[in-house]
Amino acid sequence: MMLEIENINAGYGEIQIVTDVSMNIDNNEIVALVGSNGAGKSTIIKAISGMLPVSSGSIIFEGKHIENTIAHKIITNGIALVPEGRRVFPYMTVLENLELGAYIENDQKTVQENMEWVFGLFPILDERKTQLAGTFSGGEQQMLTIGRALMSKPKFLMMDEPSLGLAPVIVDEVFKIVEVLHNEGVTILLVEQNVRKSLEIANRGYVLEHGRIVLEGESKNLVEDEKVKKAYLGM
Amino acid sequence: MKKSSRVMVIIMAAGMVLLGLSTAGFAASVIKIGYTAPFTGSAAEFGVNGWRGIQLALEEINKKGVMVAGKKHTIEIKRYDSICTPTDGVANVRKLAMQDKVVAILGDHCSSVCVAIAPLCDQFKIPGLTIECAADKVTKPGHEFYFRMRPSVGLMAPLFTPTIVKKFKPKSAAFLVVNDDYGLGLASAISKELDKFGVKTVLTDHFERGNTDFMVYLAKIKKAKADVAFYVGVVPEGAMILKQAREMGLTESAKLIGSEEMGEMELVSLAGAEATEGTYAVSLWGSVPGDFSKRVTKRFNAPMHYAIIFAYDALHTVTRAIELAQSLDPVKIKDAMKKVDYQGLEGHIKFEDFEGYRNQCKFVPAIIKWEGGSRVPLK
Amino acid sequence: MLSVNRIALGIILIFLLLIPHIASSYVVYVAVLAILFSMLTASYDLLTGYAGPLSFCHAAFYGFGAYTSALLTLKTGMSFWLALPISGIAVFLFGVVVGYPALRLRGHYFAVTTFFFGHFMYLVFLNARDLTRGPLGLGGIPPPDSIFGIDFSSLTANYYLILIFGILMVGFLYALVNSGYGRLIVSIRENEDLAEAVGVNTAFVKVMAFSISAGLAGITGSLFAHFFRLLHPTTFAWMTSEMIVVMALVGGIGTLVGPIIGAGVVTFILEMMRFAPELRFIIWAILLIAILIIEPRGLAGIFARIRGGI
Amino acid sequence: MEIFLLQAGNGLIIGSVYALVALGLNIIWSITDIPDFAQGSFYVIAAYVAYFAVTLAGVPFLVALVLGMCVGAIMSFSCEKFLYRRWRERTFRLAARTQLLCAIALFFLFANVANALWTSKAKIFPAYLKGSLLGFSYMRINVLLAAIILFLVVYVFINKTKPGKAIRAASMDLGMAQVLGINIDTVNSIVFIMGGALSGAAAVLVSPLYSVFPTMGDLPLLKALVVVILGGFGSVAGILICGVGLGVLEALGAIYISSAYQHGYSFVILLLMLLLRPKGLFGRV
Amino acid sequence: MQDLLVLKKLTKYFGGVAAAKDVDLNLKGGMRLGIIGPNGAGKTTIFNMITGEIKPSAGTIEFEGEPIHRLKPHHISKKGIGRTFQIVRVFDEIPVYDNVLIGALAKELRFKPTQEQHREVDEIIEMTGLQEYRELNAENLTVSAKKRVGLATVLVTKPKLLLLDELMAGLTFVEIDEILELLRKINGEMGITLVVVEHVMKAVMELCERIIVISSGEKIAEGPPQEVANNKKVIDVYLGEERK
Repeated sequence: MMLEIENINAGYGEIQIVTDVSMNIDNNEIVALVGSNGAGKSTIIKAISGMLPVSSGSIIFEGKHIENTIAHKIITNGIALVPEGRRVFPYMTVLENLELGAYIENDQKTVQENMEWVFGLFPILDERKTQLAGTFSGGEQQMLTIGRALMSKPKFLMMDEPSLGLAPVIVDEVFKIVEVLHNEGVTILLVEQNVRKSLEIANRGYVLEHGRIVLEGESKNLVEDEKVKKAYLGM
Repeated sequence: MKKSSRVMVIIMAAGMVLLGLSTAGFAASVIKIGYTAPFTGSAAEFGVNGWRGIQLALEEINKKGVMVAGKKHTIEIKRYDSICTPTDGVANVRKLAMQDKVVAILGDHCSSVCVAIAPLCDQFKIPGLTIECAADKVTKPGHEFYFRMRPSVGLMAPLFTPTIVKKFKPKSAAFLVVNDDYGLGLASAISKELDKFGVKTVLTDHFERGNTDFMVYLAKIKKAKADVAFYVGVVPEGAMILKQAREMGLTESAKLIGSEEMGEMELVSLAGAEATEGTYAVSLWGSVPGDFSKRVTKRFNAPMHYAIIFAYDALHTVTRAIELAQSLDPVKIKDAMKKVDYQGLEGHIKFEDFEGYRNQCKFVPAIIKWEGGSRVPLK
Repeated sequence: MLSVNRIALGIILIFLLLIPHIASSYVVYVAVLAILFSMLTASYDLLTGYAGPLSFCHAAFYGFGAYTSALLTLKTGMSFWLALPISGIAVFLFGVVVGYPALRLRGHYFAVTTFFFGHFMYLVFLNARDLTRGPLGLGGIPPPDSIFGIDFSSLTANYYLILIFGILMVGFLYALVNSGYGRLIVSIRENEDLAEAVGVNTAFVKVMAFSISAGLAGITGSLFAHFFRLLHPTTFAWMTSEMIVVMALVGGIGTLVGPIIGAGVVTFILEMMRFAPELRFIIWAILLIAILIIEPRGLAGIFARIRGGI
Repeated sequence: MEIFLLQAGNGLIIGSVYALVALGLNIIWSITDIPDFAQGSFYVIAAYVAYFAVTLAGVPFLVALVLGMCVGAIMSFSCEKFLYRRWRERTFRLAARTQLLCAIALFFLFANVANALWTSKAKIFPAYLKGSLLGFSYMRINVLLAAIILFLVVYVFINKTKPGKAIRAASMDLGMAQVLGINIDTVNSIVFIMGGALSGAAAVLVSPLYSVFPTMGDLPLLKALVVVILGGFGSVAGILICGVGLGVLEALGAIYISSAYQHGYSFVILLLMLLLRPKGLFGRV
Repeated sequence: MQDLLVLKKLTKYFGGVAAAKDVDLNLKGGMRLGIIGPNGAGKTTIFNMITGEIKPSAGTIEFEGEPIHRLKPHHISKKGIGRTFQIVRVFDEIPVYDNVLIGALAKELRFKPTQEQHREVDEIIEMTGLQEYRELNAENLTVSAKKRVGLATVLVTKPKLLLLDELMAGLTFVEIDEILELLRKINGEMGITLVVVEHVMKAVMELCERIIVISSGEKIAEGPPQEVANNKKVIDVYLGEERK
């Protein structure tokens, strides 16, 4: 088991967002975490990445407790994040953004190798490596964020709403990349509101409603489940 | 009212009662003399140096003791910080007069403070002796209880201006003065005197204390093509002005004449002999005895400062007055001040009333020229 | 509780009234300064404590009021009793002119800008020599004209005059912050966006808080001018503004009582430290940092904690 | 014309001092949101230490410069580590205000410590170089040169090195930077060390031209704050341009308008700018 | 009857991106309208334009027949539009009672709050179930209570139209039910028109008479809840397009 989340509770200050959430992610799985806005998906991601403390419960990554670890230490375990809303460093070039993705890597040769790998995945980044990230379109920025996350050669990649606000063509591209990465052996936690698309490529899925896991299982079963629709549309 | 405020109000009340109880004074077994001076703020160097002078004088006096009515007394100095602001100076004097019950007050160094405290000396009937305030109005029209050793700016200007006119035969003059009452006062007094000789003032510029860059001002003086340039202020800025004037080449086009503090060796130690070479200064006091300078260096590891001399003389003057009065009654000491005839380090100290001035000493300033880092008096 | 409160207030009042009769003129003089500073911190509290923006230029308004009042009486021979309200109104209007653009800035920008404004006004006091006589000091200001047969040239009379104005001002501020207007002012401090959304004209209320605060400082300045009868620009330099901020903070802003006590405590401490001139401000700065570390809300916060048992 | 050039050149030199202090302030402000007034007092202490190193120990000027930078850096580092950091908690309501007040208190504290230790009497820093070029002494020209070199160093550090990039990243998106493994405590320490070193460098550079006294930091600090706001947390180059521009404007204003308000022009420029372009001349934040 | 609120071709660009594009809406008085849509669809942008926090790039907003899109937020509030905020906002360090009183005073400023104002505040506090918290500082309350304080503060200004931005977020089901009941009362008894932006679909479906769906800044559907929920476009927006 790569990641085990056991009964975590987390939120902002006194506002509890997620309640008793437990999840498992196996090696080289794609797991989709779906649910409507405000259900608590991003909160779980933030708790794993150390941006938010958990008030109880544990997060175990490869047998090591990582809950409430300070944010900048999480990445050293091989966990990377593609954050919601892209969050590139707008006044830095593509190259610099990517270099920062490999901030923890001190070996220049490895950085170079990872860079080659990322450029192979996203040729557009290679073409525009001296351009400022802030001048990119939304889709390009999303590519850059994914590329940046990959620069640390993570074992486990969390993607928070990677398709949000992108044109349909780009969305398809993003999902294609997720599959490619999966084939390269990266374990992926995919948080999406595009339920159908994400369940299509995921091995398993969790449905989050109001801070609790209401459904989990093989993703092909979930696609058909009426409860998913209910979770979204409240019927 | 909030709950916490209530507690605070109660504590405030209790505090005030305590404060009231603690204000009772205590009797003195020594002669207490007050000293108000700036020890912090931009004028702190005067207070700090003045205090050195007072300490030196105090050592001498207390070793010997002050005989008053057949009894040997020692002097204790109560010193408070005025920060060179009138409100604090007034607080000091009130505290000295009412709490400490001093018999005389030394200070202040800043004219703005002296102007505010001089009337208080009359009010409390305690003699006050300013260390170095130069503004005319301190002793003109003057106060019964307030004394001054050094000449005011108005007194000085008529005494040395003719020498300058005779020596340099200038047609125009420029002024670069520190923006305080001393600087402005002296500049306008000199300007007025020069006017009588037909010398036009082409430029007057002011800078703040603590200013370090004078290129602007010097450039303007150069542009104005003045024959003589006066700079009125204190040594640190004066040294900067000279250094920068030399850098700019102003020393060749105009005669530079500094105010009285530029006549001190201090200037050479700060600016270097090269920067002062060939400039002039008004000098107020005679040369300081070498052994006194040595004492200062030995005791404080500090260079000579005229505030040390002034404060040293001031305490000796007051002590002299106490001995003459043979009484610790401030009013009698005041009367005795008028009888003091004492040769101090800085010159002959005797307080007189003349030409609208009151309780004022008369010194005649000289003009000196800096040559190879030493003072050469101008004939 | 209220009765204890009243008794305490009563003791303070009686004590304040008795000061000139039981204490030396030095204490009375310091008390006058403390009252003047209390008035400044109390009026400062209206802006920074109640409305929120951190300002560093209160002494500029204090000085503006002082010079306005002094010049009115000196140049036009106006009576103090007329010059006082006029200078208050003048500074109020000046506050509107300055506050309107300045208050569009938020946070540190506003704070730093007021810092510069304070310094700028100091330069004006210093260099507008035709009016203020600059560093020569503006002297010969008449004491308040006698009224009801009371001659205000004595320290004691001035003490009572300033005390009465102090009480009036604190009373006014107390009424103001507890009134409907006061609540709107507080709403800006607590949440400006929410206040705007429920219909508070926040820009207007802020400018008013700023200007009233300035105007009251101006009145204090006028009282100072005719009490001290000598004005010098250094009295209104940035150091004084800092002092006001620190006094208010030590007491605890946003409580009205806190800043007044802060003014008293800081004045008292600084007076007690007169014997150690060089260390005075070092200790003072360390004290401030210590208070920030212990309780950033100042004495009021400390008392609240004691009461809360935390 | 000669005066114009002289004065413009002079403004250039003064401006580069403002810019040096502003550069450190700017980086600190953009990362920690603290207008670090205390830099003004590190400036003072650094100048004194360099002065004593030169006059008492007789070290060469360059060594004194490095020493001054070290002193500034150490003081700045310690203040952040032991004071500002304790209020960094973002949920703490008074954090911003407390940090600002602490900065002002520190500024005040060290200026008075300098006064108590060495008195307010100005000390004249001995000249380390003689001669002049076109009316500017070599020492004066060196200020400009050193400022340019330091700006280049900072530019290269910020843009080309890993810690520099981490700093830039942190100034744009603190949370994201942390997720990428950037330790924010380290970043804070680095920027404060840089700020202190730059303040120290500025102080030691101008000391031989002017003098050393406890309030010497006031004006450079005030001007640097204006430069930072004018520059609108812009690039390294933006700070240099604003700093030098302000220096030249002031110098020319002093000659052609009035020297009495020389130090007030910055306020007028600041106010105009805040009203017209609230985001700064080169603003991007 | 004249429509209470009319949006015509309301458009807002941030940079080059349209956060809202040509949004039209006619809202009758007394209605309960829901605005739904995925994250970042532009719902809050529309809200902020109505309340005057941001100015539209194009299009008009009319309230009771009067254009209001050029007014400042406090003017709009005075016209009778109240709102709550997505991230709960209260006046932190003052008691609940004073929070609500500020609303009353913002509506009608009195040097000394009148008896009438006190009575209104009391009524609203009772209605929103905040009696027990009256003297507590608002910052010390639970989220649910804070949200009710926010609601009370705006209710006391007697708005004709109330915009509720994610009022239910972060609440438990029990609390949601309480709030729903309160909202029905506000709509029914006080006659206040409600517009809610909400992610808790259950609540929207139960509360609203009509729903509009926003996606990428554009209105893609409008109608009664059931109809909207079964609209294929809406399902696609929420769940992603079905693979053809």
